[in-house]
Amino acid sequence: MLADSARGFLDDAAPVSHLRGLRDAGKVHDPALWAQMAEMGWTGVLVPEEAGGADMGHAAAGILAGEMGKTLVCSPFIGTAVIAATALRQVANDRASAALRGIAEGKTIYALAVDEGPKHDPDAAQMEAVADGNGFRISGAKTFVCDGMSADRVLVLARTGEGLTLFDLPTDRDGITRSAMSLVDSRDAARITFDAVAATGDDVLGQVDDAMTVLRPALEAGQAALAAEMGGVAAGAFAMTVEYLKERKQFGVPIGMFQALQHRAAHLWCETEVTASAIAHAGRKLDEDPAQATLAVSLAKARATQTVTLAVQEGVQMHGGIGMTDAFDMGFYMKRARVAAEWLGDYGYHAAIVARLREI
Amino acid sequence: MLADSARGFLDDAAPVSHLRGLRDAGKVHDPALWAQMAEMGWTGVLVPEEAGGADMGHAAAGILAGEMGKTLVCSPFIGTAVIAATALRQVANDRASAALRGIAEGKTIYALAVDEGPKHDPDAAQMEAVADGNGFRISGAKTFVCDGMSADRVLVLARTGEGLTLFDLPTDRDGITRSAMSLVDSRDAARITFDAVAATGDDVLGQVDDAMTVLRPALEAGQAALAAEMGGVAAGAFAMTVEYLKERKQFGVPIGMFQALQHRAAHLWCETEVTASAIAHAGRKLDEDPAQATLAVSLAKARATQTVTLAVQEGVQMHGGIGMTDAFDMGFYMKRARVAAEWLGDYGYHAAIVARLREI
Amino acid sequence: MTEALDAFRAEVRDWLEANCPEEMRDGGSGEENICWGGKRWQFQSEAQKVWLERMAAKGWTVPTWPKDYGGGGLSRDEDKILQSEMRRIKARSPLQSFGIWMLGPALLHFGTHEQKAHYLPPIARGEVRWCQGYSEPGAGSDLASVQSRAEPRGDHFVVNGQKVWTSYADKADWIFALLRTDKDAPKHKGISFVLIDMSSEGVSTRPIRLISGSSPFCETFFDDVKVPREQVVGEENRGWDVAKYLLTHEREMISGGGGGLLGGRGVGAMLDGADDPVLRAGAMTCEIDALAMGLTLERYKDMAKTGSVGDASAMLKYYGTELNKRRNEVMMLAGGSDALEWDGAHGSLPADWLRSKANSIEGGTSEVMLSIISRRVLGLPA
Amino acid sequence: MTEALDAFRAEVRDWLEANCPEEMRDGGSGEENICWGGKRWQFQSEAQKVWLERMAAKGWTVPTWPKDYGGGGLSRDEDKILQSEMRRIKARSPLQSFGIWMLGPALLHFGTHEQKAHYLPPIARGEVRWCQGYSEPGAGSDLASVQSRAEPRGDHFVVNGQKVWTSYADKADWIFALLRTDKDAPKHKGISFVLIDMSSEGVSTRPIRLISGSSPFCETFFDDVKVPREQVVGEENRGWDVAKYLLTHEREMISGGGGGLLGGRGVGAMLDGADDPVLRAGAMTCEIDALAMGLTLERYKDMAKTGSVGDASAMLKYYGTELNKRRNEVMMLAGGSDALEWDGAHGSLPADWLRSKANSIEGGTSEVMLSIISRRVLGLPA
Repeated sequence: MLADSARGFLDDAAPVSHLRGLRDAGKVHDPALWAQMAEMGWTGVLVPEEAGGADMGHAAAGILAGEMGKTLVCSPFIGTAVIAATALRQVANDRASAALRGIAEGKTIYALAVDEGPKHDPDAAQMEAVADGNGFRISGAKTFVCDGMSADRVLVLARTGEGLTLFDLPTDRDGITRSAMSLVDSRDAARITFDAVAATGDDVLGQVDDAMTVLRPALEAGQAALAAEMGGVAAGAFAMTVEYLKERKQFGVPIGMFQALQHRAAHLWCETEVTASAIAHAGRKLDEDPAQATLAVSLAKARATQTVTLAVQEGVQMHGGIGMTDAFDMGFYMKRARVAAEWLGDYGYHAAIVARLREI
Repeated sequence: MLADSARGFLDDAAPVSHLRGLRDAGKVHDPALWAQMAEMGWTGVLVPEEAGGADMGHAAAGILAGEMGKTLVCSPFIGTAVIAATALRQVANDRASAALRGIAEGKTIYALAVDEGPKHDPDAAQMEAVADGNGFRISGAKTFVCDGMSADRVLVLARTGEGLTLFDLPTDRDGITRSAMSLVDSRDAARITFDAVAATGDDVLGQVDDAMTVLRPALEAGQAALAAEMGGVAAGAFAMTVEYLKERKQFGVPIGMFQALQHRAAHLWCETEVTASAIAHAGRKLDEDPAQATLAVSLAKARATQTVTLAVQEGVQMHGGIGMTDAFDMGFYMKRARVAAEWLGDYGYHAAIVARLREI
Repeated sequence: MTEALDAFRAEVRDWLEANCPEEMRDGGSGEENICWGGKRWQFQSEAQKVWLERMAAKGWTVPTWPKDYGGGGLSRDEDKILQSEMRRIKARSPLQSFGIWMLGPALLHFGTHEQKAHYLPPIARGEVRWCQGYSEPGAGSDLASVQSRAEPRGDHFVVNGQKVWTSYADKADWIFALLRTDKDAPKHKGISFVLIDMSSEGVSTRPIRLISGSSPFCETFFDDVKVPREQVVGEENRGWDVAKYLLTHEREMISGGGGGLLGGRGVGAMLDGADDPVLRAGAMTCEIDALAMGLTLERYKDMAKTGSVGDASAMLKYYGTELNKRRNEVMMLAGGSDALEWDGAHGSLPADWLRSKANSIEGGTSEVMLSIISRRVLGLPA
Repeated sequence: MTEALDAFRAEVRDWLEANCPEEMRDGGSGEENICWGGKRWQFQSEAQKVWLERMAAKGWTVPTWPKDYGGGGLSRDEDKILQSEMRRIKARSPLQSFGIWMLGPALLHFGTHEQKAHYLPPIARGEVRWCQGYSEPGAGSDLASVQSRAEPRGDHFVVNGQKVWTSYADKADWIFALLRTDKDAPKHKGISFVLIDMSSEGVSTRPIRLISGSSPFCETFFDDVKVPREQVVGEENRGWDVAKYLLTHEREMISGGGGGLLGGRGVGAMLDGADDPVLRAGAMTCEIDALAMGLTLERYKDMAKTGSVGDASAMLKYYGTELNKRRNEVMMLAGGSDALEWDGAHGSLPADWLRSKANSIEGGTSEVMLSIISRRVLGLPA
């Protein structure tokens, strides 16, 4: 039901042409769309009711992300409504509560600044926040900060005396400089440099030297939602492809009559079905037993990465030349799939987690 | 030409039914077949002319091994005529010369005892040859010694004071105990235990503490020939499969009319073609520039392993139920492919060598 | 509703506590622990016999079959409770058979009351063991190309022909077979689903050896076998309907065993210390896919509760069996030369590996499954 | 024979030494260094111009074409020597064009003496640039489903229709196109291979943007274009023969660029420190396959010397392009988020990666190649 109503809205408000329009206009964010999402309660999907949210849980967030994936909806949903909201609700104080309210109301866009190198590896963050009086001075650079240009606030992971600390900073704080990354998927990403940025204890989310208590659940929530989005991307690309196989004629018959393509399409469908199970399970597990959800989440992200990659590759190949043209939408699916494959940990990153937990 | 004459002989003397006959009789070696190979000069393919050999080179040895692979010919060709002969000809002394003559004449069967664990890793050999007076006492165990039960002599790698040393011992030396391994491919393999086996300086092949000068070329020659054999196994399985696709009817038409099978068969053929290039190149390189042949050899063994695995898997699947029956030959191909995949280094072992040499 | 189920759970728990012999609580599910039943069945132990008798008396060897036909008359939810309580105490399955999995569902759906009353109770009690006779030499995936004939001669048929891949035919009491009863009709229209007593004159069997070694499969020969005509299930010449119905059952059954995990099977230990990225990546990917497949089986079971998964079950068969083949390849690779030896350090692994290659052939090949998905799930043109 | 070749080698070496400008000895082979020629060509440098003129004067822009038609009249062995001597001093190719690769071979095989004498020398001298007009919107792999018409009207045709995927149509002087000259004949029998001056009235082009960005591809439109009837190559309505002949050429050409290695392209450095077995295994396997593919290209070139590789060339196209796609995937994965940025740390890698997806579509899809292999190499029934 949630899926159907989301689909109804998105087909109208954000079909693929919406992303194309943003790209052609040189934009990476549509405030009007975001406002509508807030109005429907989507931005507050993980915000507690007392902070003005709908608190529908991770399975529901995954359903929304999946529907967004189907038409490549461009919004800061995962970074803000999933990751930041999950991080903030780990912290029981008024500031966090106010921040959650800002998310639910669609007033605050958050971005997550964790990566420093080309591969996701939060535990290896090197950027330093040096103690300075009662506060810190943060210096260094983050990359691949998704939604970083549109963000009002940014969650920043930095190394402190005994460990890692998560800071929640406004993007207009002195010493913060953002530069846009021109990513293949035409969505918002930034490099952010921190030049002796001042932070106080109030800017710390959770405890000093203990970022992961807050960040781990947030990352896992984001990974699960991203997996769901990728499941949607795969489904969208697959649906286009099957449609094309039925319509397109070559050598006098629909190309869907060629058995080699039939079997490849059928195999791809099997992959999407198996991945759908992993995605649904991750959302459920985050709702029911969040402390034990790591395996489920990494399983979903790994499977989704593999499946969406196959789906877009087969999508382009089966469409032939038309699939290669910018005028056709399939390329957008391929590009989003690649970016999503890297974000929050690639296949190998999550495979390693599965292997560790399964003692392989 | 060599290939054709070999084929002519083998189709008559050693079709797959020859291996089946040996297996059903509980045998792993056919002395009569080996004698014929000696007569044709095959056992001396790498033996210098002055020691009674034909000295045809590694490319020729590969051609012979390839033809043997096509009908799964069961013989100690690689261990004796390729590996031992190559090792012995690195050593310029009368004993080695006499040993080479024994190989060329078909009188001596050699086996290589290198592996100690489930994976090929000669550099990690731990079995010790402890200095004892003027000689050594060798104690320990070797496994997966191919042709070990039929062998008259065995090349044994053992750790000595400063490094590894290669010994050339008769299998009836006191303290040597052999037990047959019942391998899936129905061919000869043994576990060999060494219980304080006495060895003298005369038993050392090459220099003490420097096994690899002699062993490395021998291993590479063996790996190239084994790759060639696997190429033959793949070709044999593929030929049977294509034949079956043309003959076998289902749903009223030859199954080779089904496009999904056509494309898989065509893909498999491409793999066999690409692998054939790597195999031929390895033989040529060993003949022309043996000191620089490592990359070529590992490339061939890696490709051959991958290709033959696909060929037998597709072979069984495309044959359907009949391919699963012992009465049909395809299973023998699958079993030999698996054993050959492991022998002298599996895909990963050789891929790592390629990666190192290519700086990946 | 929930209260009634809670009460049922308590009742089941008490009954199992009182009636399941200690020896049957070891979770043993290997081939050697299965009780297949049948006229010639030799019980492994008194406990195995007692366990079967007690369960059969409750109708719990076939919990969801109607009580009239030897079943337990349980609802789906009750059955789920029974299964979970049995798992809780690691109780062995009291009885397994093709009669339960295959013929039972077919008879319940297509049989007459007389047939059900006659054939089902002995299956439930483990007194009669059945085997299936579908495939024929040369037919392969084309199950409808049945050549074995059942010629009507008044009140009986005369059956001639040959079946292949009949599991345990040499141990079974009866066989259900597809036979051509009208040789002039179109391929799918002249087949009947016939029940035959294996002790009839003219029936003989011969075991088939597989590449993995000896196997439960046999060839079964019919040489002028006389079969009463009332032993047809469903309408004469409409046997293909029964066959299709059963194929879906078989598909789900085979896939149920598919997948399987590496983690629990000691591959971790086999891989330990291996820094080969090829092997490690293969094992990781296989484990990921197996975990996801396990979740998919659960999801499909849940879906089946509210309706039929229908042709999508072809996915379970296809993916599960292909995955099982991959898993065996990974294990063989991890085992190295130790795994090349029959009954060596890794026990039955080499035979299991070879046997797994049949998974994607038996019960409908992977190619047939993909074609089913392509046409009936995706709606691609045939 | 060998002596003659040795003498030829010495002669070539001396000539190159004397005539190849220093600036042309940098091995530059990137798109930006190619000399395509044509009426509107702007030489990058005086050296590029001089180099073309000198080589054209020797006939060495097309070394194996007959001297009468502007070629060098070299034997295969002599050509090999010329190429190797050019490689030795890292000489750039003086001229590349579809005229050389495609139209030339077609004219040499199917053209009249007059056509050869008229069209070939300007190609050899780089004075006329050609493009090809095969594909049409909606035709895809089915190249013979040509809809664009050339209607005979006395001594000329009137051409109407649209071509797509015409590389550099906006820069070319002439186009060779497949056009339907008999709309009532069976699909393959009513097509002609026609040469058209792009400056004719009614010819227009429009560039195509790809998912990887701007591209050399265009759409080309014909609107009542008048074309003299003698501009047909081969027989009228037998253009499919010419097209088939050229497809083999194109296949070999495209595959020639396929494969490619990771080792030399800095992936080693990209992977450095990555202990991800999935990435590492993927890179290893890709490199292994690329090395083997390189050896295969050499082997096939050797085979081509003693005869034609014929339809087996479909393998080179299929395997080379699929491999190139894989290689790009590995590099993107190794590059991580740095490789997601257009013109970022890894330069054109993201565009190259996306562009590589077309490799297995253009010049005959992978599926068409596999069908060719299946039928013509393996002899499986069509």
